[in-house]
Amino acid sequence: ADTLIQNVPDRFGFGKPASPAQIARLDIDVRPDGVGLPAGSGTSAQGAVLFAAKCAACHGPGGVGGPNGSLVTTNSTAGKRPEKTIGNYWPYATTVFDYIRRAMPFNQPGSLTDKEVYALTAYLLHANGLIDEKTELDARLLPTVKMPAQPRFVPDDRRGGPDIH
Amino acid sequence: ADTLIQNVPDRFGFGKPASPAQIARLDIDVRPDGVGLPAGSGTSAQGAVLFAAKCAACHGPGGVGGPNGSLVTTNSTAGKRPEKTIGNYWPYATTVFDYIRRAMPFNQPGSLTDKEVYALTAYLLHANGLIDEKTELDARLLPTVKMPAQPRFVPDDRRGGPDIH
Amino acid sequence: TAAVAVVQTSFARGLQIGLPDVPDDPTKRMGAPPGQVGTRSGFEKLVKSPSDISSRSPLQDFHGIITPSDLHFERHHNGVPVIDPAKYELIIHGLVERPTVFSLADLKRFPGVSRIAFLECSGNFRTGKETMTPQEICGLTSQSEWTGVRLSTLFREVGVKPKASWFLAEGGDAAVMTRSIPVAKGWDDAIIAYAQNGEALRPEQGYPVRLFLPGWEGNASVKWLRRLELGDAPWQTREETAKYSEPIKEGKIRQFSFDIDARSIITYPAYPVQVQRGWIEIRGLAWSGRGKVARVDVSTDAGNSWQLAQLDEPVLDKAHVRFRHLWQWNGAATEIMSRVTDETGYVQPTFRQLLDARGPDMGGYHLNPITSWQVKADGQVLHKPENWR
Amino acid sequence: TAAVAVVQTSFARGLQIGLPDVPDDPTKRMGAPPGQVGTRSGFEKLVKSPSDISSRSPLQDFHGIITPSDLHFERHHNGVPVIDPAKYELIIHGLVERPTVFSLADLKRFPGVSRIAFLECSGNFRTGKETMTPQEICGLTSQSEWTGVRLSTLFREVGVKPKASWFLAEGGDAAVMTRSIPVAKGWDDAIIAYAQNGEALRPEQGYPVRLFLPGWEGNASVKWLRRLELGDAPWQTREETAKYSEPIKEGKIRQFSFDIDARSIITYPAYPVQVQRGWIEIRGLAWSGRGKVARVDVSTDAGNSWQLAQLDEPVLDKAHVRFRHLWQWNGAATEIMSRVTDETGYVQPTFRQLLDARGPDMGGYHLNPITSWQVKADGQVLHKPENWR
Ligand code: HEC
Ligand code: HEC
Ligand SMILES: [Ca+2]
Ligand SMILES: [Ca+2]
Ligand SMILES: [Ca+2]
Ligand SMILES: [Ca+2]
Ligand SMILES: [Ca+2]
Ligand SMILES: [Ca+2]
Ligand SMILES: [Co+2]
Ligand SMILES: [Co+2]
Repeated sequence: ADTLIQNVPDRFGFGKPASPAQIARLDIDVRPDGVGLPAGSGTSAQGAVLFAAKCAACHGPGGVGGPNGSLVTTNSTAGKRPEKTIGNYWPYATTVFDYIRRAMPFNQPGSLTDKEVYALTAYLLHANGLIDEKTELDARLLPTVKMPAQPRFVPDDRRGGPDIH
Repeated sequence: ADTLIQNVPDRFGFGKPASPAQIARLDIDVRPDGVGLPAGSGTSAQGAVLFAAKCAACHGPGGVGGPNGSLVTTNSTAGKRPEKTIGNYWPYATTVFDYIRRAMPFNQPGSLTDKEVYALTAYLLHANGLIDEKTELDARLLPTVKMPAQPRFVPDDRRGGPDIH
Repeated sequence: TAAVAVVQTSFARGLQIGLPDVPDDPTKRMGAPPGQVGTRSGFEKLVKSPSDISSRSPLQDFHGIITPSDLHFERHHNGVPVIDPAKYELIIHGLVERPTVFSLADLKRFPGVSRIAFLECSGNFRTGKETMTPQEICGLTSQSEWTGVRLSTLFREVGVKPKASWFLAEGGDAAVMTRSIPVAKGWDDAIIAYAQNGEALRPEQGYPVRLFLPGWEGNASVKWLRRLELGDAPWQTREETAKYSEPIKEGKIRQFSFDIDARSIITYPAYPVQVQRGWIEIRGLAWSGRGKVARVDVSTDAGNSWQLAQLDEPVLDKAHVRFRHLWQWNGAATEIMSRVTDETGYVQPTFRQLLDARGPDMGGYHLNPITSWQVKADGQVLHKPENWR
Repeated sequence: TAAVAVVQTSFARGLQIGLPDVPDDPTKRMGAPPGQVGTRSGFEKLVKSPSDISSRSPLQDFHGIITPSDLHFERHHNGVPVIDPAKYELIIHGLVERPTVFSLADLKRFPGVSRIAFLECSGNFRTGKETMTPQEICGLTSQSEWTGVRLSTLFREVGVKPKASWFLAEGGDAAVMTRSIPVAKGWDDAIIAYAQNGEALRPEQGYPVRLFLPGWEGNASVKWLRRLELGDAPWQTREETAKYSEPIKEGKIRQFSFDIDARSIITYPAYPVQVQRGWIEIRGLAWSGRGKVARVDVSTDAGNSWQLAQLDEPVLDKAHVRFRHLWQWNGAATEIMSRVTDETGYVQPTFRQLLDARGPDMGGYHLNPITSWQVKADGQVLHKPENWR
């Protein structure tokens, strides 16, 4: 059937301008360069208390084991594949903050304060040996944390054809 | 996508031979030439009694009026389109027998004996002025009944293209 | 522990409930877990409109070309029967070498075929008042993907004799529905269908097995199919004489007019919608029983000028096609309408053209006129009734 | 009178009940009258198989290419949220000229588009034992007709800035799911979908609005979409780093592998079916995220020789296709399998080929190997498990 691409206007004028306040209410994402991180800070020690109360039931004491998976790298048992954790598989530290803030605790999503998220992030980064115990984690420091897995990540370079790798 | 018509066998061998008895159980249709009509017979007088008892509630006393439509032709009221009935619209008398036997009475389908169906058919054909009151309707006579609408029926002769008639 | 609680409490498994209470912020409450069978959102109220003998699909509520199976129009002549698929049998006899009875499992073993095609009742037309929706005007058409065995495959299996020219299709419902069909359609594209939109036929559509005749008037696609008899002439059943025949000119009555004539209807905007000035995408459905839709034209000035509409892919043989036409409404009262042309060159007529061609006794079947919607200055959209009887 | 009784008693209107008692002879009992919403026959027991995080489509029970909406696979990261469509909003901001908020009604006013396309979870592969059904092996793929507004239309509406190269799509579910998507996909064929198979999206599929990225891994087609932010780099969300990335050779981890690699699977005969000697129509599904299926080959001798299968029309871009291959089984034990080639020349690999190409650390995403079924001499059909880990 022959069809004709119609004259589409530049704009239809449907929808309403989004105000800065409307955007801010939802704009919770955090980028690897730290854009999106809120004010506030937290330490591993503060995080340890929170973790034991709100997270350990699902992720194990100290973030190891637990019904919903380890978050902390341990020496892998011989012959067993190491569990993927923040320490051995996550390429960006900012993702830890972003994900915990949006999705955890699983049964009370969106319930943590920014300060609590900083503290839990500090706790998990420290438990994985990625920051110092004393670090007061904040918007400036978090993007600077070096993640061991980062250099391993590559984008898909396949473009169809016979390549199956 | 290129596809290939495969080598299909003459027969797959699925299904079972249908025995004459199996066929006879379902083979209730009646053709215009009378093939399929069963033994038995009936008169308009016998049909009148049955009709009053089993049909008139839906098709009106004498087959005129009633919530489910007239079956008998009457003089049409001036300006009103005549209701389509056996007398003015049905091209084959055999269809009356076939349809009543398979589908009526609507609330007890398949409940009539062949004799009852002959009688009801005789009643409706007589009420429509198509057979004599005394006719003992049977497999031989029914296909010979002349139906006024028969010459009006034509098959669709349109074959696409601009013809909309 | 908390972890265990997540998995075992929260919601029951199985059938998911449509409309639990609505949280202020859904991001702060765990949602319903995965289930066995989904349900329509409780916010969506899609219903067919039932009468005593049929139920019309809500065309104005549909998107795309697939009709949800539970909203496929219904037309039956004494209700939907209950048939046990384990006891189901299809018997083929008459002018055949090998009268045969097939179980449902037998039918499914044959090579199959699927195709997307519409099904329309040839009595699918109503008019008479301004406050009519597309559902009321022509809700007796729907579209599914139909799967089954080609009737030609079964014809070969039973050895249809050369002199067989018609076959009788008979249903196992309380109407024991029967229609006579030319054998040529069986060799061409008829399907003995056992599935619809990926799953078994729905009860209202002939479960477990129906005849499906692509492009032909719905009544001929006999549902709850129990028997096919091959013969050398039509049976002249009540459905193909007293019903599904249409008076035309010179006192003639046309029967066996199987093909669905090409048709289209704008389903948006349509009564009871009220539109606003500015850009409006006019949307609708177009189809032809004789082949593919070649083009759809839309008029936004009461038929004075016409513009080519766009068609969503795929444009399939004997299938509903979704058309779209972008219109900038300036707020002046007008009439909008669509007109389909099929690949045979058939152009959808106006009601007046149909009446002129078929005469004043024109019957109520196979009416496929261009349907106009009046757009009032306040944006109200109303059906433009046809002047008939 | 009797006539009144017919209409007013017999059955209740509205939702029709699936399985009343079965009459000995359905032709002798009035059936259920037309209704508002149909139901599946009570004889049909089609169910997804739910786990805590997903629910798999019963591929072995399907016919054709459309997945019934209530049997579309589910995968969500904290359940199905309840979202009031009247309060629903989509906000688009970031590198745009005009940050804008759209209501559901706003989205429906834009020019729309419908297309039939599959959606597959990139984690859609299980193996490990012989007693596995197609549903268990790869039930995380389904196909619908999706309707919505092209994302490119919204991009023009908000004025996406030239330097925008990625956008973040965010869901309004309890996982507040986020994925970074190249802007090019938005200009190409992404759809902001509000309908599925003719009706509103089902809750499990993102009601009232989801992103739909034809051919791409399902997780990226963010459901319950609440926000799009345009940016100049990916966000590196947890889903595109810790999840939905796959270890390949030399210690590398591949991410943003969006395309679904071409895949096919025989769905009949398959475990737990037992077949009989003689003619068998081998049936299955084939698809590619990179375009159209070019061909499907079937082997009935454990991969020694291959024969071209037939494809039901329509063969659509980025869509499940139904293939069929007629086979005369002589009763000897063998293995049967299918292999798809897409229009880019990609040939579905064996599991061994995948392992060789990706190395021993090969991850669990984007596994699309040829799936073999063992046909035993007694007709039992069993999965042939892959040797992995
Ligand atoms: C009730 C159970 C539960 C609780 C409590 C819980 N989590 Fe989780 N967590 C999960 C589940 C389930 C997932 C996986 C979710 C998914 O994949 O969508 C998860 C995933 C995570 C992940 C991502 C792991 C990965 O490798 O992808 C992090 C990080 C995490 N949780 C941190 C936390 C923190 C911090 C807390 C406490 C504030 C917490 N969780 C509390 C169940 C829980
Ligand atoms: C309970 C109501 C009811 C009863 C009782 C009933 N009918 Fe009917 N009849 C109908 C309905 C409804 C139709 C239309 C059915 C359809 O179109 O599918 C009909 C149609 C017919 C027709 C076809 C009319 C036409 O022009 O197409 C005939 C003939 C007929 N009935 C004869 C009978 C006879 C004879 C009896 C008694 C033995 C009978 N009916 C009892 C309801 C009834
Ligand atoms: Ca942001
Ligand atoms: Ca016969
Ligand atoms: Ca009727
Ligand atoms: Ca006709
Ligand atoms: Ca997960
Ligand atoms: Ca991927
Ligand atoms: Co490479
Ligand atoms: Co003519």
